[in-house]
Amino acid sequence: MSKQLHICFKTPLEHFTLDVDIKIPATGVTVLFGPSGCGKTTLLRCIAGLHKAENAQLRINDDIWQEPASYLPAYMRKVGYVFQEPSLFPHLNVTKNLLFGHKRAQQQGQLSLNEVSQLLGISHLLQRMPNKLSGGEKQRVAIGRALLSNPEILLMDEPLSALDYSTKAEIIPYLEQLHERLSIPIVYVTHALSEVKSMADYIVLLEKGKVSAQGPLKEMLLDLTAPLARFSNAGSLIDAIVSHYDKHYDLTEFSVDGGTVTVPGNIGAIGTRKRIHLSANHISLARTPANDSTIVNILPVTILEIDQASSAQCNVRLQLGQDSQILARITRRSKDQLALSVGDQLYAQVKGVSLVKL
Amino acid sequence: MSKQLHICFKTPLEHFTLDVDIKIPATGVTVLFGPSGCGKTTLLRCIAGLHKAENAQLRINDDIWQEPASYLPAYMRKVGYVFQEPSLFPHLNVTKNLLFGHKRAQQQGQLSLNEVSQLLGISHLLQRMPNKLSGGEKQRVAIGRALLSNPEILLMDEPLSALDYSTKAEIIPYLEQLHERLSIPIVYVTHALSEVKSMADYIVLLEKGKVSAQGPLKEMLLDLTAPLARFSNAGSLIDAIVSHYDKHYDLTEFSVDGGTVTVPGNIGAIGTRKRIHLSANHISLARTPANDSTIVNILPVTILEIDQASSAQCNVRLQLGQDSQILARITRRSKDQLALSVGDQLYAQVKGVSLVKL
Amino acid sequence: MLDAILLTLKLATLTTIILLIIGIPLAWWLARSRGLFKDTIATLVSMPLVLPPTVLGFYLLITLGPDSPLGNLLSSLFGGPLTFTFSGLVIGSVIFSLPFMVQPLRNTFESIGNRPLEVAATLRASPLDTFFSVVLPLSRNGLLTGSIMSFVHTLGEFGVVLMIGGNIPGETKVLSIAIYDFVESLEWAQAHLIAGGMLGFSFIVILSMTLLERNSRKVGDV
Amino acid sequence: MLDAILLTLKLATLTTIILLIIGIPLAWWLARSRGLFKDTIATLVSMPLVLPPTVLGFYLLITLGPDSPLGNLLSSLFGGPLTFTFSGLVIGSVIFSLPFMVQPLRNTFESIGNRPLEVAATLRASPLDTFFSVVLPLSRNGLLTGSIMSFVHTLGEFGVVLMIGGNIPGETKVLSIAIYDFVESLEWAQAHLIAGGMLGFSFIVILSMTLLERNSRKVGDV
Amino acid sequence: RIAVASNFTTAAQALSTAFTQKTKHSVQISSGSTGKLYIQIRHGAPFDLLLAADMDRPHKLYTEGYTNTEPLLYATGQLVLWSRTPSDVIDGIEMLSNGTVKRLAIANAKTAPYGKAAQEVLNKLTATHSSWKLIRGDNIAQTYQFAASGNVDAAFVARAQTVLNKQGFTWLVPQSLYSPIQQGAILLKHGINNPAANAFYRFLSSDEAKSVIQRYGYITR
Ligand SMILES: Nc1ncnc2c1ncn2[C@@H]1O[C@H](COP(=O)(O)OP(=O)(O)OP(=O)(O)O)[C@@H](O)[C@H]1O
Ligand SMILES: Nc1ncnc2c1ncn2[C@@H]1O[C@H](COP(=O)(O)OP(=O)(O)OP(=O)(O)O)[C@@H](O)[C@H]1O
Ligand SMILES: [Mg+2]
Ligand SMILES: [Mg+2]
Repeated sequence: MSKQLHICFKTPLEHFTLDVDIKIPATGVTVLFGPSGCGKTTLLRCIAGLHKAENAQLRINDDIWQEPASYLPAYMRKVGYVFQEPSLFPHLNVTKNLLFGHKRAQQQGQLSLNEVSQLLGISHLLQRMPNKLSGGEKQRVAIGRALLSNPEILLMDEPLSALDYSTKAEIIPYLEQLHERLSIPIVYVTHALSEVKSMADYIVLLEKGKVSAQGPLKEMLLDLTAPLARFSNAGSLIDAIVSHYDKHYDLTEFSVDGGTVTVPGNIGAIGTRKRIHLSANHISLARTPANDSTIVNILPVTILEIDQASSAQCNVRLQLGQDSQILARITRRSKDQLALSVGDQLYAQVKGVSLVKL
Repeated sequence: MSKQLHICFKTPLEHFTLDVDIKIPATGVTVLFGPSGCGKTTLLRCIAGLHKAENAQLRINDDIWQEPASYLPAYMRKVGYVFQEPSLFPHLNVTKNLLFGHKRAQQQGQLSLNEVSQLLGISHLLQRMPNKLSGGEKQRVAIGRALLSNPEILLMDEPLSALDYSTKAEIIPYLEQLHERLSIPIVYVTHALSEVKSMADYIVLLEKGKVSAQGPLKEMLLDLTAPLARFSNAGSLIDAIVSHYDKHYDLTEFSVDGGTVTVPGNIGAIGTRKRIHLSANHISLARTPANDSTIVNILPVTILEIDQASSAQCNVRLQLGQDSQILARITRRSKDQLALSVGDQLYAQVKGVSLVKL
Repeated sequence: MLDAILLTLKLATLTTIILLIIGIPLAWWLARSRGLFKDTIATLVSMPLVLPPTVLGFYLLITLGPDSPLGNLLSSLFGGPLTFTFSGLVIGSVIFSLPFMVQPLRNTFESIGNRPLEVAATLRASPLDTFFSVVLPLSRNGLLTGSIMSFVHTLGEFGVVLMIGGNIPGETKVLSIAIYDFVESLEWAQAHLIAGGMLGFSFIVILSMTLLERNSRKVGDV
Repeated sequence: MLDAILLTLKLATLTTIILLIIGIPLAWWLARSRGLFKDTIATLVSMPLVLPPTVLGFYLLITLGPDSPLGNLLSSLFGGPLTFTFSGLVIGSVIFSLPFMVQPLRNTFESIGNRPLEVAATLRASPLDTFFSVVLPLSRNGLLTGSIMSFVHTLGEFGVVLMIGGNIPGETKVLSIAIYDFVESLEWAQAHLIAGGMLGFSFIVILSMTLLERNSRKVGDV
Repeated sequence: RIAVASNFTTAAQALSTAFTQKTKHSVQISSGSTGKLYIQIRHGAPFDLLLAADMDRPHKLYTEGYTNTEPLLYATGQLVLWSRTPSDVIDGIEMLSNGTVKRLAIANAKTAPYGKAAQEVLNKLTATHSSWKLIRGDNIAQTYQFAASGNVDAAFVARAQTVLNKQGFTWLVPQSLYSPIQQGAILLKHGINNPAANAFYRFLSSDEAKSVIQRYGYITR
């Protein structure tokens, strides 16, 4: 009971009512996902205490932040909030913006100005005023400011949408580690599936103010009836342990439940645990393993379930090894041509492998 | 000479100088691409006349908008500008915001309020004030407002970054069509590679204020030394014509140079011309075509060039049919195992097919 | 008495209108330009406040009088001297209340920032168009404050008015002078009456203007 | 004369400081709250402008004088009547100049909007902390305008001052009264001198305050 | 502390200089319109002595108990018609009727004694009064300013204001045309125990004081 966030808010919006009552894990990243205007920002504002919902219950671990009868004002809630629009203080330069919350934190956090600004690539901007920054630079400063305020929970409203690919690629792993190092929960709003799959531990899908689905990412991905599996870039996660590094070809071999998967680059020492995302679109199924192709990863699987995702395509849930499951998306025609049915033993040829957080 | 935009600006920024001198086609979408803070927004502002660069030359087709000696003020330049931050007029409701530029356009454009607001999914918001809109809603109104001002050139600064996947998926094709229907050029800033490949005709890569590479998307994608091919989601484009629609399986067959490609869904009437993006990561090469697998698209190809993209991976440029080229990314080990070399005839097994604009 | 009331209202209204006409462009210029020159002008605008009204009136009397070239010029333009006429009163009030109109307007204009102007320019609104369709609507606050302060200040002003007006019933004898006269001549009951009336009237006018403005405005924070 | 100069500066400075202390919280409250009550108070704040200064002074005299309960109360608090003392002058000036401080401040406060306050709250700044570290720095414009207008207005004010101060050299005879006296007693050369001095001095003070503020401010549009 | 009606300020200063030389008592002069001074005294102004511009208000103060002594008539003002531009005309009545005066200033008849007197003069002259426009100054000083700055052609002012200024045209209005402008002084309760105030009060009736007062254009008894 204690290591949980209980988030319950009911508040009328313009066209519908935000009505959320969820319990999410108090560790890891919870991604809030949903169409534009569905109430994500409003929910974050409720949690931060910026929007006062009448009917509310908010518990962060054992602390009660809000109940119908009591209300902890925003400034006493230890949140780090990254707003959707860059919201730097125009009268303070970058350093002072960054330190604004830092100075006011009761205990000093584990992060230093130096570390954060280096990571976010804003060290050369420290003396600038906000009106001399580009959009992405502002957003990075805002992220740094929230991190430095030593929060107990991090609320991030599309923090990376203004950032370019490589900056994102640098910041995401850092954010991933962050919640481990600081062991604080992160509630993260994003539209980018790439951010979902690389960061999320837990997913909450919001639609018109209501929670339409929620659960751990791994389960949500495999639930063929849940909305995630219908997305064009559906996929699945499997646990993996580094088993070998081929120095010559710079390839790391992972042992996964039921086989091995090879990934470019030197990922980590042998024995390192990782999580791998397999994109459903990029898995093909074959009755025999191809051996004259460049497909590196071929895994023996068994069909568990076939679900028609659209009139043209099927999602196929596959058993991998003992305890793992993966998702493949194939055309209905291929299914018929290969006469696939539940229980068939096949080879999954995997092209779309990406490493994600543990 | 006439159907070209000549964009030449030199203006000092905080840490470097924006120094751009490019000629881009006067039709189609030019994507400005580059890391945060490299000067993209500043360049758009120069084009719109919001930032006065001293050393400048700006010709839109035959019109001279700016020269060292003459300067057309911003309000006389027929641009539609979508700002990076939502910038609605706070004192006007959505309808009046949308019509602000519409009313002031000398000639009425071909777009109507109704059409635009329906497409952008903001019809239910028309009477609202901007402060009652979510981030994504604001941005959609801003896009609509720019479209309705009947511009001769559309400047869009990360217009879609605040939007969710499905809204994006609706708006992108519309934007794609738009420049055809209105036959106006679009200069588009984005960090999202998915937007690049689905929208761009021409790409300009900016780095610290300088153009590091530029060219038509198709060529840029295939140029193994150019930065685009190094991105993790590099790919290539081929032209395709709808040749058959399989009603039973809801699959559309395209004939492409050197083979056929099948895509889910009913794409268009037979004979419709489309462009297809093949993701390099999701193409595997095989010496023999697999026939017991769910891989639908298999194309005969010849190796033209092999370039080592990283210590683990190679980019392989392939000849397809008579005149087309595609890109595949494989591990170096696979290359060695299959002993691939230039001139080899292979089968490209394609999983990652996506339709993009013509 | 009715004379004086009407005259006062006419003076205050006219002064406010003229101040809007002069003050808006002046404040806009002050808000948008930079440099020592503009700071100098900005400072000059507050100067009418420094001198006691009677003294200001005295100098106006000299400036508008027959001894000064300006006075002569205006005199020939208006077909007669301006001192001791309603027109003269208006000029004095306008000068005296100028800072009350310009300062709030300027602050509001400055707080609008560049972005709305840039947006308007990209939507083909000329600077003038932008000013009327964007800047002024976004400046309701400052316009209201400036108008109320100018109006009220003109109501209550009497030093200048007394000096260059000459207390001519029906032409330059406004309420503030009337009430002053009553106080000085110890007719306090009358004074209380007018004072109460002025206060009540202004209170109602200002409050209803404020409420009207609030109602018609649906703009919140951006 | 030096007496009068020092007295005037003391009065204007003290009035401005007191007005800042009273005006800032009042303006903040007016800017942040809603409803009829606040609109009523907002309107009341402009009321001191409606009455001619002498008349306002007259009522202050009555209110603070020995005939009124308030006057008696204050009299016992301050150990003597407030009328015809410097303290009385300060009270009068504060009341009279209140609108000049409150109105610009309120406008500036309103133009800040909610967002900076929300951001500050999420960064653990208490409302008070936010007020000092965010709101006030963002309101420099309004603070400057309010202070300049109050200061200058107090310099130039004389109706109220004359009435409740009683023109006592060294205690309540400020420059504005001195110059008024000179004008009235036909010593115009003297009057010109003081008027010129006051104008010059205020001009320099205001201009340098403005320049200082501009320089220390690097904030542009957000 | 002496409260002095504005029109008498200059004379009062001369008086106080003389007084100080004689008695070594120092004098503080606060000037204001008689009406204002009256209000202030009623509301506790710390004045010891009032030199008013009329007899009414000193009398009022006396009947209202702000003083124990009857008002002392210390000076009688003289009304003059003054114009900045010298004129060939000697007689003011003629000047007023021959059309050269288009704007005529008088002090406020309601609050200023000289205004009241001027009004009386004008009333008596109704027969001849013609085309001028009447401008009212708030007090006698303002009225003089109107004329001195050339904004009016002529003004009824105090003789005290013109004695120091020999320029222009001055016509001493015959006493018969207006009731005397008697200025009263009273020793206020506040000053009863102040020796300096008492001394000054007595000094007012001395010949020395009278000659000073006369020098400033007043008649003394
Ligand atoms: N007003 C300004 N004055 C001076 N320098 C500025 C100003 N605005 C931005 N800069 C600097 O100029 C550079 C380019 O800014 P610009 O806004 O064009 O970047 P951008 O490419 O749009 O970045 P982003 O993707 O983060 O929006 C940045 O280094 C920025 O810090
Ligand atoms: N201040 C407000 N008052 C009333 N309704 C509002 C307000 N702000 C937003 N809304 C409405 O509430 C709904 C939810 O808004 P919210 O900002 O939470 O959406 P969101 O999920 O964050 O969307 P986006 O992805 O576009 O940012 C929207 O329909 C919006 O129009
Ligand atoms: Mg949002
Ligand atoms: Mg930018």
